[in-house]
Amino acid sequence: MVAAPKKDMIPYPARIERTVVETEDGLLKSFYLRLLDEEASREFSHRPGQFAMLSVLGKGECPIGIASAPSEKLLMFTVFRTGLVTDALHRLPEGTIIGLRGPLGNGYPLEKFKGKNVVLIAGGFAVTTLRATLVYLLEHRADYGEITMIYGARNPGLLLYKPELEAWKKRDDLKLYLTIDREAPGWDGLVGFVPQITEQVAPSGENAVALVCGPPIMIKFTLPVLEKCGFKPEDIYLSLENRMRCGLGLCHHCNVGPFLVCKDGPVITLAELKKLPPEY
Amino acid sequence: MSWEPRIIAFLCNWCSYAGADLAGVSRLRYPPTIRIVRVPCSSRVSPAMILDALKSGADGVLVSGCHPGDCHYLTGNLFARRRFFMLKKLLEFVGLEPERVQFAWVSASEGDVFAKVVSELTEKIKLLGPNTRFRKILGGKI
Amino acid sequence: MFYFLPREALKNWLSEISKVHEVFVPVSPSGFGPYEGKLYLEKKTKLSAKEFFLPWREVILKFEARPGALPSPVFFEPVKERIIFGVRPCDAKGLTLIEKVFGEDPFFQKRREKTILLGLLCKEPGRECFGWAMGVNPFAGEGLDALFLEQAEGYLVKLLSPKGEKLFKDQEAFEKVGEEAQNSFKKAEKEFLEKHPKAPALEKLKEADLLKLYEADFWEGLALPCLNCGICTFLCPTCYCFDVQDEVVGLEGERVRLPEACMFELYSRHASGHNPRRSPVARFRNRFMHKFKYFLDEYGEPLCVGCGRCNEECPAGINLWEVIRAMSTL
Amino acid sequence: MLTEKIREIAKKLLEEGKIEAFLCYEGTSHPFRNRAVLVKSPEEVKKLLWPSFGVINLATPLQKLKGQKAGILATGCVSRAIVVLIQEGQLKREDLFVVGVPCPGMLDPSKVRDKAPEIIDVIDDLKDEVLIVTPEDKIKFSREELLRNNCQECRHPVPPLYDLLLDFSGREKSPDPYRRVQEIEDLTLEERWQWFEREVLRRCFRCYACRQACPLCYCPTCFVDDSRPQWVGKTRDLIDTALYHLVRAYHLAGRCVDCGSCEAACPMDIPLRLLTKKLEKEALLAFSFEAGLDPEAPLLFTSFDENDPEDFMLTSELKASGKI
Repeated sequence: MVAAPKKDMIPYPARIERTVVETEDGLLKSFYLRLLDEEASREFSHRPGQFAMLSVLGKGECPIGIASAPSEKLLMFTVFRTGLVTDALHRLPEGTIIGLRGPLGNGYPLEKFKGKNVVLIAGGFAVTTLRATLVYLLEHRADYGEITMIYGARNPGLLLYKPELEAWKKRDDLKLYLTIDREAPGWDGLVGFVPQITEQVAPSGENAVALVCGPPIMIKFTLPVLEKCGFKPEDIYLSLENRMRCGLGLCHHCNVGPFLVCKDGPVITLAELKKLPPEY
Repeated sequence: MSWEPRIIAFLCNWCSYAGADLAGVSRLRYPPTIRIVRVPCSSRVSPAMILDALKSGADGVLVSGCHPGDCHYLTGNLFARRRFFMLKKLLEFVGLEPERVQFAWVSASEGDVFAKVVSELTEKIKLLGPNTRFRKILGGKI
Repeated sequence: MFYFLPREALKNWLSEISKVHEVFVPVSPSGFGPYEGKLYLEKKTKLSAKEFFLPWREVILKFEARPGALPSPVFFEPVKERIIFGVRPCDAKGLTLIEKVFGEDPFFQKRREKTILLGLLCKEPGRECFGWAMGVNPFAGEGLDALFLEQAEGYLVKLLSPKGEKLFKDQEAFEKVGEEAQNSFKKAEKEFLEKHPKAPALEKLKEADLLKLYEADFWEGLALPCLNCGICTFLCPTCYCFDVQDEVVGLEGERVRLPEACMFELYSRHASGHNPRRSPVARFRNRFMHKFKYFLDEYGEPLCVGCGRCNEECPAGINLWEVIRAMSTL
Repeated sequence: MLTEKIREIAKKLLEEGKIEAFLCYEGTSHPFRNRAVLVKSPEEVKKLLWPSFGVINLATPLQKLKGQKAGILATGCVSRAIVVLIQEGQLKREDLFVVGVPCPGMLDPSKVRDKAPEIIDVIDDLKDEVLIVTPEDKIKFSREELLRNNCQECRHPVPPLYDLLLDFSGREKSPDPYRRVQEIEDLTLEERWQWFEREVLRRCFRCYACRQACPLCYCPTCFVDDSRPQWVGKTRDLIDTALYHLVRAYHLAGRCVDCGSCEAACPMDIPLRLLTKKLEKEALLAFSFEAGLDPEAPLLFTSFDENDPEDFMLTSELKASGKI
C-alpha cells in the first residue's frame, strides 16, 4: 500500500493551493499541497503517521507529519513556525511551489488495529497525524470498535482544526473529549491537563490500542494513566521526532540508540521504546 | 559599461544616518555607490556583519557613527572604536585589502563630510577594483 | 590473478594511465590529490579516501534562489573514469561498511561505480593500527579492485574484481606472474594473520546488554577530556553522517551534502532548541555506542576498521581501545 | 620531581577535604600525548603527572565541573584563562583551588614527531634537555628547540592567580614574543593573503577543534552555528572558512591568553595562534592591555579610553589631508 521512499533526496514540486492559519497566535498554519508531477501524484500514497520533508529552496528541508488522510485529495501539513525552514514556509503565499519528499517513515499499523477499540490522545499541535488517523478510522468506521479521542490545548484559541472538531462533536460513533489547561471565557467544555482527563475518561485497555502524541511532559504523565487503565506497552503507540536531514536512514542525525526515527519510526510502541536509550 | 563599486554602509541612526540625509536634502553630489543599512549605534556592527557583506559581494564596507562624546548611548562609539581598530589590524594581517573596510565619524550636521567620505571611499575602491578576494562563489575554491 | 610491476615503473605507469583516467594518489602525509608526479607511500595518510565517496561538498540540487523555483538534480559525472591508487586496505574495508548503509544511495553508488580502487598494503602496521582486532584482513582487500603488495623489487598485484581485471588486461608495464608469486602473497597473508588475531572484545560487545552499556558509569570519566570536536569523525574512514545545507549566493543556489560530526552540539538539536544529546558526554557515548554496539548488532561487524587515525590525532589523548576495553569488560 | 610535588599536594588537598576533585593530566599509551584527568580520591593521585605534552588547557575541561569544588594544576596560561573566565562570570573563584606552577614550558608533539620515524618514549628534564627514545637509540635534543611555539613566546610563565604556588623554577619571560607575528607582518599584502589561504584556509576542514579546545570559547551557541542569520556556510568553502577563522580570532581579542590549545588541537597543523597573537600584540601596543592578569580588571572590549587611537579611521585620514 505504501510506496517505497525515493532514495535520491530530490523533492517533488508541490504547489501551495491553500493555507489556513489554525491558531490565534498565528504560529500554526496548515498548508494544502498539490503535487505538480502527475505520476508522482498518482504514486504518492501514505498511511497516517508518516511524514514528509518539506523544502524551501535556499533555506532547507524539515520533516513534518502528514496531517491529511490518504483519501484526501490535497496533502495537508500543519506547520509550527519555529526554525529557519518553517519560518520561511510561513511567509510563502498561496500558489508558491515548494519541494516535498516522501512519504517517509513507518506510520501507524492501522490494519493491525482492526476489530479493536482505538484511543487517540493528543496534546497541543502534535494532533496533526492523529487527525489523519481519525479521518481514516471514521472512513473505515465499521472495521474498528469504539473510537475515543482526547485532545487538549493550552487554551481554546490553540485548538487546531476547529470546524472539523465541531463536526466530530456531533457524531455519535466517536467519543470526543476536548480540554483546555485553564478556565477561559466562552469555554464550556472540559478543563484540565490531558493526563487528568484521560484518568477521568478511563478508557479500557481491553482489546484496545492507544495512540499518544504530544509534548514530552504530557506523554510522561499520560503513560502511567494508560498502563493503569490496562493498556499493555505493546498497545501504546507513540510518535517520536528528532533532528533529521535525509529521512532515509542515512545521515544518522535522528538516532535514538539503534532506532532511526526517520526509517524505523516515527511511530513506535511503548514496549519498543523501553528498550532504547532515552535520547528523544 | 564601466564597473561601479558597491559599498555597504552601516550608519548609526542618530548621527551618520541623519548626516547622509542632510547630504541628500542639501543636494550634495556624491557617487551612488552606497547601500545604506541603518543601525542603532556603530557599536551594533559586528565583524561578522562586515565580513558577511564582503562575502556576499560588496566591494567595500563603511561603518559610520557619532563623534566621540556625541553618542546617543553615551559611549557606544567609544567601545566601537576599539573593536574596529582591532578588526582592521586583523584584516590587514591576513592580507585583506585594508581600503575595503572603513570607519568614519559623521555627525548629523555634517552632510558635506558624509559626501566627502563616500566620494573618497569610492575612489579608493575604484583603484582597487572589484572585491574578488573575499567574495564567495558557489562551488568555488575548496 | 597476479601481476608484477617493477618498483621503478610505478610512476611511469601512473603517468600513462593519467592520460586515460582521472588518477588520484596520496600526495603528502595529509592526504590524496591528483597525480602530478608527487607520491607519498610511506605511511597511511591523515585523510582517507573516504572523501572521494562522501565528499566535502556533494551538490545534489541546483536551483534559482527565488520562491517557487524548480530545482534540478545533480549527479556526480566524471569526464574520465577515476582511479584511486594507494588506498590502504583498512580504508577500503571502511567503504564496504559504509556501503551496508548507503547501498541504495545514488550519490554514493555513482561514485563507487565510476571509481577503480587500487589498494596498497602497509609495510608495517602503524603504531596506532588495530585493524586486525576489528576483524579486518588487509590481504583480503575487501572493497578494492586490486591490491598491491610491496616486495623487494616491486609490487605484486592481486586482482580482486572484474573492474580490476579489465584495467590490467592490457597494461604493458605489468607482467603476469605464476604460482610462486601467488604463494608468496599467501605466505605473507598467513604470517600476518597468525601474528594479528581478531579481538575477543567484539564477541563480548555483541553479547552485552545495550541499555546496561548505555547506563554504565565509565562514560563520564572517559568523556571528560573529550573536546567534542570533529577530528575523529572527519578522519574516520567509516564515519558516514552527513549534513544537508542550502547555499545561496545572489540568485544561485545549491543544496549540498557534507560530512557532519555527531560530536557537535548542533547535530541533534531540534529547531525548538530541545536537544536529546545536550551534554558532551551523551554525544561522546553515542559515537562509540554507534560504532561498537548499534552497528555491530545490526551488521555483525563494528563500524571501525582500526586504522588508528582517531588515536593518532585526538588532541585530548582519547584512546579508542580504552573505550572498547571499558565497554567490553562491563 | 614536579610530578611528585603535584601528587603530594593533590593528595593533601583531597585528604583534608579542601577540594572534591583535582583536575590534572595523566599519561597515555601514546608517547607524546597527555590527557586531562579528574581524580576524586587520594588513592588515585598516583595517576597524575607533570605533562610535558599537556597541550590542551585544563581550563577547558574545568568548565565541565561547574558546581563542585575542584583543585586544578595551573601553569601561567591556565591560570590566566581562569582569570578571564572569572572576569566573564563563567567561573566562581570560591569553587576553585588553584595549584600554580611556574611553568617550564611544554613540548610540541608535532616537533617531537618529526624527529624520528618511530618514537617509544620522550624523557624531559624540564630544564635543558629532552631525550627521544627510539627502538635503537636515545637522541638528545635541546629543550628549547622542541618547545611549543607559544611556550617559546610566553610572556607569563608564572601564574598570576593561585592559592598555592609550587616551588619550582620555570622559564623566564620570553624576550621576543612577537617574532613570528613580525615575520608575517613583514610580508606584502599579497603574500599575506597567499599565506592565509595556503596555511589556513586550504587546510581547514572545519572540525572546530580549535574552538572546542579553547578555554574561552564557551558560548552556548557559537556564531558559526547560528541559522538565522547564517553567518558562515558549513562547507569547506574558502571564504566561509576565512570568515570563521577571522571572527573566531577576533572574538578572542583582549581575551586570548596564548595557551596554544587551538593550534595544538588542529589536526592540519594550521598556525592558528598567529592570528590571536597578532591581536595580543596590537592590544599591548595600542592599549597597554594584557589579558588574564587581574580578575578585578575590566576586559579590553568592555572598556575604552577617550584617547584611544583613531588614526585608522577614514575621517581622520581626510582631516589629516585637509579634505574635511
